[in-house]
Order: sequence, then structure tokens, then C-alpha cells
Amino acid sequence: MTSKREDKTSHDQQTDLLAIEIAGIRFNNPVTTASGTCGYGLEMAELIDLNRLGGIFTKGLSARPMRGNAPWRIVETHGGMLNAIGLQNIGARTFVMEKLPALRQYNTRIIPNVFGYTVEEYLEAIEILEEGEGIDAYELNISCPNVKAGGESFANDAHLAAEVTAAVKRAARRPVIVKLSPNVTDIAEIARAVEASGADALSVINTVVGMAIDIHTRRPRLANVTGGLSGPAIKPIAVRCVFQVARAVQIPVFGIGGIATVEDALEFIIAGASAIQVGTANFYDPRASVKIIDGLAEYCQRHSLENIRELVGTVEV
Amino acid sequence: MTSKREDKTSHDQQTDLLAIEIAGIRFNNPVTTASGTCGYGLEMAELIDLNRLGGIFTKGLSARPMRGNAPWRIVETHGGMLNAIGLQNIGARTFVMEKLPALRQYNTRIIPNVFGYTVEEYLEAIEILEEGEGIDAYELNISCPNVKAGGESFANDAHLAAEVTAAVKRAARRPVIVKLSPNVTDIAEIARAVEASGADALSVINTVVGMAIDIHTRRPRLANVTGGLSGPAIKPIAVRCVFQVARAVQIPVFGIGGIATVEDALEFIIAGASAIQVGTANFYDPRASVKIIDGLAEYCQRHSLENIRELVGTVEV
Amino acid sequence: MIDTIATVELNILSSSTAARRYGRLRLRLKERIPVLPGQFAMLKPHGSPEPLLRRAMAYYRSERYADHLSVEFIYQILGRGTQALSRLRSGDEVDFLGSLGNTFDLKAAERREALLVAGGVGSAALYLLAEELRQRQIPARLFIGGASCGDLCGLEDFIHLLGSQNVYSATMDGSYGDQGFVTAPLENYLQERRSEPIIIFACGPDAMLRRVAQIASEHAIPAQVSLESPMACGFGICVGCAVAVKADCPEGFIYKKVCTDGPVFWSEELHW
Amino acid sequence: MIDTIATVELNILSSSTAARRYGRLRLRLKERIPVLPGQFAMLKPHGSPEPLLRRAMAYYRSERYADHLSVEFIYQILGRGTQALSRLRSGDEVDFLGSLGNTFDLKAAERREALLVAGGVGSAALYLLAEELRQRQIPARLFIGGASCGDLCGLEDFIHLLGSQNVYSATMDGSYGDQGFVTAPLENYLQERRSEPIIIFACGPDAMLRRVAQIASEHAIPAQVSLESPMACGFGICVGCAVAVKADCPEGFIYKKVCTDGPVFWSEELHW
Ligand SMILES: Cc1cc2nc3c(=O)[nH]c(=O)nc-3n(C[C@H](O)[C@H](O)[C@H](O)COP(=O)(O)OP(=O)(O)OC[C@H]3O[C@@H](n4cnc5c(N)ncnc54)[C@H](O)[C@@H]3O)c2cc1C
Ligand SMILES: Cc1cc2nc3c(=O)[nH]c(=O)nc-3n(C[C@H](O)[C@H](O)[C@H](O)COP(=O)(O)OP(=O)(O)OC[C@H]3O[C@@H](n4cnc5c(N)ncnc54)[C@H](O)[C@@H]3O)c2cc1C
Ligand SMILES: Cc1cc2nc3c(=O)[nH]c(=O)nc-3n(C[C@H](O)[C@H](O)[C@H](O)COP(=O)(O)O)c2cc1C
Ligand SMILES: Cc1cc2nc3c(=O)[nH]c(=O)nc-3n(C[C@H](O)[C@H](O)[C@H](O)COP(=O)(O)O)c2cc1C
Ligand code: FES
Ligand code: FES
Repeated sequence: MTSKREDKTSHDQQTDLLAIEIAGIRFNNPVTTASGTCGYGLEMAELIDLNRLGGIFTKGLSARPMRGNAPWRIVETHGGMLNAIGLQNIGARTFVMEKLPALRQYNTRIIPNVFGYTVEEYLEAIEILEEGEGIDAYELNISCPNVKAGGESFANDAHLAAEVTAAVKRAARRPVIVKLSPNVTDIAEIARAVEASGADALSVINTVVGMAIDIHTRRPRLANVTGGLSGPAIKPIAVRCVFQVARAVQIPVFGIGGIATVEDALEFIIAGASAIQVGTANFYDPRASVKIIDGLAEYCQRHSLENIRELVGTVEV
Repeated sequence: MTSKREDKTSHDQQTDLLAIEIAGIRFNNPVTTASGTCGYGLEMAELIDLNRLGGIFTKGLSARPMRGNAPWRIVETHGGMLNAIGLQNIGARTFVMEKLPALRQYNTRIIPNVFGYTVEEYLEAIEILEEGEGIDAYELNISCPNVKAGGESFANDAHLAAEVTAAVKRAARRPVIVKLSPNVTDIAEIARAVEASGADALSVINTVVGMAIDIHTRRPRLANVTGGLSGPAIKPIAVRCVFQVARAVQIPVFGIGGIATVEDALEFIIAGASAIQVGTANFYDPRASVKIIDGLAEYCQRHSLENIRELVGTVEV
Repeated sequence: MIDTIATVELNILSSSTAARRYGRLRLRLKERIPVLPGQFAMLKPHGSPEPLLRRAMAYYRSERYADHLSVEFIYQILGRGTQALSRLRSGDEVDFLGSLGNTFDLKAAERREALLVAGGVGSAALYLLAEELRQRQIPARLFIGGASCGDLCGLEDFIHLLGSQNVYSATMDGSYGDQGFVTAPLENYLQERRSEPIIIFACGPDAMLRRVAQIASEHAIPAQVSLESPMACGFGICVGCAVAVKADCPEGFIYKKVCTDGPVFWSEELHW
Repeated sequence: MIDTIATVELNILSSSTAARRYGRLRLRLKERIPVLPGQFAMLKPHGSPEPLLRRAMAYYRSERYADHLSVEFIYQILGRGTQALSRLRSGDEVDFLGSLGNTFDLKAAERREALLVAGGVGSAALYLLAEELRQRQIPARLFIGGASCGDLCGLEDFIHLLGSQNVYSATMDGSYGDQGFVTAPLENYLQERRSEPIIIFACGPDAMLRRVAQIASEHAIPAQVSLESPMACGFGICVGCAVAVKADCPEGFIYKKVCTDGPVFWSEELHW
């Protein structure tokens, strides 16, 4: 990577152009990796310099480890993929003990993604993570559509979404980012409810519920029957959600959904995202996030912006 | 086409294998063209033999003509496209007087797609169409996401959806097919409400609300700001909706969303669709519907089905 | 109108600058369909999953043979669709839908001098017209403009056909012909020659067409312009290619389809 | 593990039947990375928008040169990804992520006779292993099966390497070798030669691997199997490639990743 970086803008210059603050946390740049698409971060260290990333959202963590769904867990579709991993994870405690020490050595923001099936389970997980050193914030997955139990309902009901947000805010000493689901009639309503109950920022969007059937076996391709659609196919849905949410709330928004290139990232920032998360693209282009960072720095220079934040929400309607 | 057809199954054989009945109407086969993607039908007569189609769902019709939205009205996205045509149409009366006489000469089912911004406007349009001869049923677009006014709300609220359905059912002597929107938290709930108020069948799904921004001008690519996402990109969302709706109601379902090949059509039928509508594919592969019909007939023979209906909803979960 | 599969005979790429690249694509069709000046076809590499939609391309030239038809296009490599076209190699297959759209009004050109005004790749839509005018012995002159000399698409062909004395060029960087907009030499010419009747045929960027329409109305010269618009289908079923046309209704305009009502319109019927 | 762009040296297509077609793809890499038996790479034509995901392909063979590395793959043309690979031509660029996954346990093969069992294109994952066994002078035999003779991928290479007397073939249509499943000649062989210690290495369809695991446990023979699973990333971040592995927890198993914990597993550790 280093050699690559030199013929781009130098690292420091980039930081001046791209550094942003969200919920009181300073990010070296607005490009982060999305939960569930970069493992616990360390898995990507062989392919990219983690110090280049603005931040890392870990795979979803629960109070106790989870085995996840039976295979098949993924199916590729046109322009995207369906996943029903079932939130397999090592559990919050193992993360704190075995992953965090190595992860915090990097100069990037570390944001565990947290989920549970009851408010209490969220609090259990947060409690464990509060003991961990080097965590910058939490992202609450209240919307992962891959879990049959509860899970989804939090994101689909303004009251439930507000309830879990308020409870976690009371328990957490670190900023709380709430991740919204696109599978609702009015995402702005949910966003306002979550903001009102103290969320420091929002992540928009999680996957769109989808399904694929194997016409030969006549069985769903996913053992879980339905799964979450992600990738470029959902980008227009995500841009619309970011646009709607950014106009509905005051708190900053992380834009997510099909981002694979610097043009994609710029589209989300112009739509109202203060920062972005790269998800599925990490699978087929592991260096996408780093390419986007270089691209954003070049864009700022070409358009003589002092800092990328000047671009946030500049869409003219 | 004819030559093509001969080396496939003969027309009559095909009809035996593919003829189905929905809401008391006999379709020569379950392959129809989706509203807004085949004009008023006649525009396609130069490219395909309209007699081959199971049915034609016309461009959305209102009581009075509509001019539609300013350009740009369409934007291509990965695996799909966004449209905000704004329901431009010649009006129900002109359709009856100028299009219907020619259209009814074909041996296919003719189903006008109807919309309005108030229940009264729906009734006005229906009243005009009732005078037309050769119309087989009506499809109510209660969900077109392209229109800023009313429109969408009907589809997003079970009570409103039920209200307009009941009102039209009272006024119409022909079967009423209600078209549902995927932009809701619980599409099954809407489906049940519409069934309860007398709908004869359902069309699933209309487009998914999306948005695209031109990063150079920082303006929305569509003059209407948001638009409806269609094409293969939304197929997994559509299959999921058809699956959910087919299990929630007793009335038959037309499957719609990204269907471009016979494999796509089979996936929807197995998911629970009694028939399908080909939409965006008509634009980039005008003969897609005819290819799908030939493909379905071959499938029935290969798997020695007496009729395609044996496959409807056979997904094993 | 036919929907068929054509075969690539040639696909030659050239560049003006790194930023502005062009391709010349020649296709072979078994079907000897009519090919009129101003008409276009919808093209896409056969079997390529992305992008989905075909791209509208104006006929540049065509040759009829006993057993087949050969049609040529000039395209500017802009986005995903033209990038896909640029990867075509001889022998590859192309999804071809054509012939589409209306044609220039050649009747109206009779007993007039025809001034063809082209901006950038817009010249691609005017060569067949120039050929036809020559055949009908209607005097024709070309005013062709572009960013740089490499952007004057088909210049050599036009000079060969019309004679260099009848081709007026302008480039923004002055690398060829006058420096500036192509509408400047057009206006100069009109100043000198107001006597005999003239008709204008134009194709190019919107801004250029607006200016041409303005000039035409100032000089009370009839003008036809060939428009572009994003197109999903190209044959009238998506209604995505709307253009505002004057009409006596409260709003003063209605929307027509560029693909079937156009792409050629009389400039005064357009609601600019 | 590196993420780089490789160049196509060769891409030769062949077919057993119209339904079952194969390709042999040879790539040139500047980077001379380690290439171990059983490992794989994730491949996709460079710059092709669809399908998005790379496809996992087992290393078939490799050649080291002073300045570059040449790796060969054999792929069956099934769906969108392998169709895209089949369109590659010499000189084209390929997105290459590798080397990925673990390797066969060669230590365990020492002082044993190695029986390689391949089904269909599964043989692609066993040639490097066979080479390595030869080098270590570990006696090796191949049992290779497929639908028809054209589906016995790499047969000539294996015969050349191991000698025809050490290659046992079976085809479902009897067009080559015994008729039926490849596990039949394997069992016959085991009946005759129970004396000296044996180890089995297998790669092929799930059904075949299950049967091989069964046979191995019946004869108390250690067996390693190379698994397939749909993969989005190939390097451990998507957790899509889950396989059930025995564990002493209430449920009796946990999920491991085929891409990083595998693709090679001991058959008795798998929760079949
Ligand atoms: C009747 C007609 C004839 C045409 N003839 C030619 C021709 O002879 N040669 C030629 O090179 N092109 C021609 N075009 C334009 C062509 O069809 C494509 O729109 C253009 O090449 C862009 O496609 P793309 O895939 O390269 O870019 P896309 O990926 O579609 O878009 C790339 C960029 O170009 C912009 N864009 C897309 N379509 C248009 C458009 N129609 N007008 C202006 N900007 C657009 C997009 O907003 C985007 O910013 C014609 C269009 C029409 C309607
Ligand atoms: C470690 C590893 C090594 C591999 N080595 C090879 C190799 O050397 N040669 C080779 O030809 N293939 C190999 N594969 C399989 C290959 O990665 C693709 O999965 C396979 O080629 C199908 O891809 P496709 O694009 O052709 O089909 P897709 O379009 O992906 O799918 C087409 C059909 O194949 C089915 N399918 C997809 N993936 C798999 C899978 N992994 N197993 C079973 N069915 C599947 C789908 O359900 C669908 O019905 C390997 C896989 C793994 C995990
Ligand atoms: C394989 C996979 C696993 C995911 N796991 C999680 C998760 O554990 N928690 C979460 O909040 N989101 C999860 N997501 C959603 C992503 O973080 C992201 O919101 C979504 O994929 C849309 O972004 P993309 O289109 O760039 O992938 C997952 C997505 C994928 C593809
Ligand atoms: C350009 C365009 C215009 C459409 N117009 C209508 C309409 O007038 N009424 C309606 O009910 N649906 C309309 N639709 C929605 C389609 O009928 C269909 O439900 C949707 O496009 C999903 O199917 P597809 O992915 O196959 O296109 C339109 C879709 C497109 C792309
Ligand atoms: S391009 Fe579809 S109607 Fe004109
Ligand atoms: S393929 Fe992604 S974790 Fe194994």
C-alpha cells in the first residue's frame, strides 16, 4: 500500500482534508468498513493498512457467542448478494479479551456493532464492552433482518427503537450510533424517535429483506429462507434513505449501501452523510475503502475544498 | 416470431400447458407485460405477436390526461433503473376511444392499470372504462411511488388501501386486481386488508423508492428527486414479497419485479405467483416475454407437468 | 423496426485527449432494413449483463450489399454503456434494435441551401443527411465544432464529401479552424449571405442547439434539430425520453417522446 | 495473501457434452507467491461489473520462473461467474486474490500409501498434491470419476505423472474405465490391500465425499477432504462459507469457515 500511497496525496495532507468529528469522536477520514463485512478488522490487515481507515465497525457482537445459521448463508444476485449469516460471533467478552488488544494498536476508530433479542441482552453486551479499552463508540444493530427472533421488530417500531436506544444510552459511557433498517414505511419517523431518545448518530442503511429460490430443488437458497440484500443493487434505496433521514434529524448520519467507488461515496456525502461505510465491496474489492480515501482526498484538492465536510448534504433540490 | 415458434412447442400445445384462470378470467398463459413498460400494448406489436401474450397491463390511466414529470425521468443504476415518469397518460376516455378498438382485436387479456389521487378520481376513471368493450379486468395502482401527491399513501396504509379497493369493487363490473407497494413495513398486512375488502387478485410488487444524485451538478438525477427502482436489482425483494403475500391471502398473485428470463419467472411461480408480469426487461429485451412463454412450455414438457399451475407456490420451506 | 443480433466488423478507438475518447463501430446485419438520415439504433454487446439498457446511437454511415447491410456508428466513450461498446472486438455479437425515430425533412430543404451544424459527436447524426443532400443536388455546408481537433468527429469524411471549401470548423482550443464556438462562423456566414433561402440542420450539445435555434429565429430561417435524451427503450414504451413541445394548453407545452416523435424536431415547435 | 491483477496466458475451452463444458485458465503473476496443494485463489475478469463476486478456484498446477509465476486452473462452466471466466482471452486482466486456505497434511501421509479420490472437476484440487507426494516418494494412486470420459479433468496429466497403472477411472456412462461411481474401484482396491497403512485425500461433489468419509471410517483410514461452499470473500470476513464441525457443546457442532479453516478438513472432524 505504502508505495501506492506516495503517488497519491501524502498521508498528513489527506488527514487535513478528510478528518471529521462525529459524536465528539475524531475520525481520520469519513471512510469506515461496515459491520459484518470486515470481520473483527484484523482479518483485513494483510490486505490493507488498517491505519488508513477512518474506522472499523466490527461484526455484530452479542453478550454470548452465537453459532449462526446453517448453510447456505449467502447467494449472489444481480448487483448484490443475500446473506443470512445469523449473526455468528465470538461474543462480546472474547472480543474484548482476544481481538481488542491487537485491534487498538491501530490508529483508527473501533466501533463494535452490538445486538440482542431483548433490551436486557443489549445491556449485557454493552456492560461487557464497557470494560474494554480502546473502544470509541457503539453501533446498535436494531435492524438486522437475518434473525427470525425479535431483532427486526426494534427497527420497525418507533417506540421499540426509542426504548432500546434510551436504555443503552443510560448504560453506555461511549457515544451510541443506531443503525436503521430500510424495511419500514417511514424511515424518517424511526430516525426522529431514535434521535429524541438520545442517539449520537445514525447508520443508514442495513440490508433490505429479500429471498431467492433454487428452481431445481424448489427450496429457498438460504437455509434461513429470507436474507438481507446488499451491494450496488440497493444503492439507490440507500441514497434515498440517507437523504430522507439527514433532513429529518440534526445528528450525523453514516451512509451505507452499495458503496464501492469514490463516486458512490461522494453521492452519499452530497445526499447528507457525514461519513460512509463500505460493506459488500470489501468482499470483491478488499482495497475499495483505501481507494475511496485516496479518491476523496483528490476530489477535495481538485475542487479546492478545505475539508470534505463542506460537501455534506449539499444536494440541491 | 412464427418460424421461431414452430421449432418450439406448437401454439395449441403451449396453451394446454400454460392456460390458467385468475379471478374468473382465462389467460392463455401466465406471462403478461407490466403496466408502464409496454405502453398501451400496440407499441410492441411490431416486435412481438401480441396474441402470444397472456395479458397486457396498460400504462397507468387516470380520468383525465396527465402531462407527467419534467425530464430527466429515468436513470440507469446497477442492475436496474429509476423512473419518475409522473404517470403521463392519454386519459381513460382517449384510451377507450383510440387504443382499445385496435387492442381488443388481439387474442389476449387487456387490463387497464388505473390510478387517482382521491377515491373519487379512481371511480371517475373506472366509470369511463366500464363503457369500454374488450376490457377483461382492472389493476389498481395504489402504490406508484412516483407521484408526490396522495398516490403512495393508499398503499402504505391498510385502511386507505382497503377503502379504495372496496369503493372500486362496488363500482366495477369487472374483476379488480390491486397492486401493492414494497415500501411498507408489513406487506402481508396490506394484502390481507385489500383481500378482505374484495380484491379479486393482487399484483406484487410495484417499484421500490430510490434516488440518485449527479455528483457533478449535485442535483438529483431525476427532476422528481426520487423515483421507482425496477429491474433485476429488486428481484430478491420482489420474490420475498410474493412469498409473504401468497402465504397471507387466498386470492391469486401476479409476481412482478426484475423478471427477464424463464428462470426468473419459475422462481416467482414457485414462490407463489399464479402469473407474472414482465416489466423493465421489455425495454432492453423486447422479446423477453415471448422467450419466457416458450421457456415455460418447454419446462412443463421436460418435467411432464400437465399445466404450469401445478408449480404455483411449491416452494418447500 | 427489427430486434436482431448484428456482428462487429470493425471497432476502432481513438482519443482527442485522455478525457475524451471515441470509437467507430461498424456492424454487419443480415437484414437489409431502411436506414434514413437522423435515425438511430439501440445497441448493447450481446449477452452482457451490465449495463442493462441498450444505448441509442445515430447512424453515421451505411453500405448496402447484395446479402447484407453494413452500418457505422461513432460514439464518445463516456460511461458504462459506451465503455462496454469500446470493448467489442471484430466478430463479437451486438443486440441491435432499429431503425428507430423519424428523419430530417428533406422536402423542406428543396430549393434552399442546407447548413449543417454539428457539435462534438453530434456530427455523427449528420453525415447520412449530407450524403442525401448531395444526391439531391441540394447545396450543403457543414459547420463543425468541438473542444479540440480530435473532437471533430468524421471531419475527413465530411471534407471528402462536401469539399473543404464547404466545411467550416471551430475548436475551443483553436487547434483547428476558428477558435471558439461553432455558432460564430455560422453567424458570420449568415451575415454575408442573407439573400438566398437557407435551412439549418443541427445536432450537438443542448447549449449549442439552443444557440442555433436562437440564431435561426433571429434570421427567420427554418431549422431542424436532432435531440438527445436518456432512453430506456428507444421505441416508445417507457416514456422516459420526454421533451417539452409547444401546445395551446394552459401550461403552453406538453411532453413528446424523443425516440418516436423525434429525434428530429423543428426548433420552433420545441418549448426551449 | 495478495490482491493483484494477473494476465491471461491461456484460456482453453473443452466440452464433455453440450451441458458440461470446461475451461483451462493459465494466469501470469509478477508476484512469486507460495502455491500449496489444496490452496485456491479468488478470480474475476478485471473491470467486469457483473457478477460482483470473485469465484474460488483451486490451483491445478503452477510453474515458477525467474521473473514471474504461472498458475493454472480448471473450471467447469456452470453459472454467471464461470461463464465470465470462459470469455477471457489471452492478454486479458484478471482480479486475483491468493493464495488462500490451508493445505493437505503431507506429514500425515509419510510412511503411508496415498489414495487420491477425485469427482468431476474436483481433480483440479489434487494434481499439486500428487506432484508433491511423488517428490516425497510417497506412493500415490488416483481414483478419478465423472459423468463421462470428457469429465475426467486432467486425466492425461495424472496418468503422465503417476503412471497409468496407478490411475483408476470410473464414468457413469462407462465411456471410460469402470461404469459407475468412483468409490467402487476405491473399495475394491481397499478389499485387496488392507495390509499397509493408507491415507485418503478426496475432492469432489458432496455426495462423493460423504461416501468416501464412510468408507474411510469403515476401514479406519485417515482421510482428508477438500470442501466447496459458496464464498463471497474467500479470506475470512463474510462468514458465508460455514461448515459444521464436531464440537463438545450441547448441539454437538459449531460452524467453521471453509475459506480459512479449510478448504481441507479431516473427514472425522466434520459433522456430516
Ligand atoms: C437519438 C440519440 C442518438 C444518439 N447518438 C449518439 C451517437 O451517435 N454517438 C454517441 O456517442 N452518443 C449518442 N447518443 C448518446 C448515447 O445514447 C448515450 O446516452 C451516451 O453515450 C451516454 O451513455 P454512456 O453509457 O456512455 O454513459 P452513461 O453511463 O449512460 O452516463 C454517463 C454520463 O453521461 C450522462 N448521460 C447519459 N445519457 C446521456 C444523454 N443521452 N445525454 C447527455 N448526457 C447523458 C449521464 O448522466 C452520466 O453523467 C445518442 C442519444 C440519443 C437519444
Ligand atoms: C475452495 C474452492 C475451490 C473451488 N475450486 C474450483 C475449481 O477448481 N474448479 C471449478 O470449476 N470450481 C471450483 N469451485 C467452485 C466455484 O468457486 C464456483 O462456486 C462454481 O464454479 C460455480 O460458480 P458459477 O459462477 O459458475 O455459478 P453460480 O452462478 O455461482 O451458480 C450457478 C449454480 O451453481 C451453484 N453453485 C454456486 N456455487 C456453488 C458451490 N460452491 N458449490 C456447489 N454449487 C454451487 C449455484 O447454486 C447455482 O445453482 C471451488 C469452490 C471452492 C469453495
Ligand atoms: C455478510 C454480511 C454480514 C452482515 N452482518 C451485519 C451485522 O452483523 N450487523 C449489522 O448491523 N449489519 C450487518 N450487515 C449489513 C452491513 O453492515 C451493511 O449495512 C449492508 O450490507 C449494506 O451495505 P453494503 O451494500 O455496502 O454491503 C452485514 C452485511 C453482509 C453482506
Ligand atoms: C418506466 C416505468 C413506468 C411504470 N409505470 C407504471 C404505472 O403507470 N403503473 C404501475 O402500476 N406501475 C408502473 N410501473 C411499475 C412496473 O409495472 C413494475 O411493477 C415494476 O417496474 C417492477 O417490475 P420490473 O422490475 O420487471 O420492471 C412502471 C415501471 C417503469 C420502469
Ligand atoms: S426511450 Fe422509451 S419511450 Fe422513448
Ligand atoms: S468466504 Fe467469506 S468467510 Fe469464507
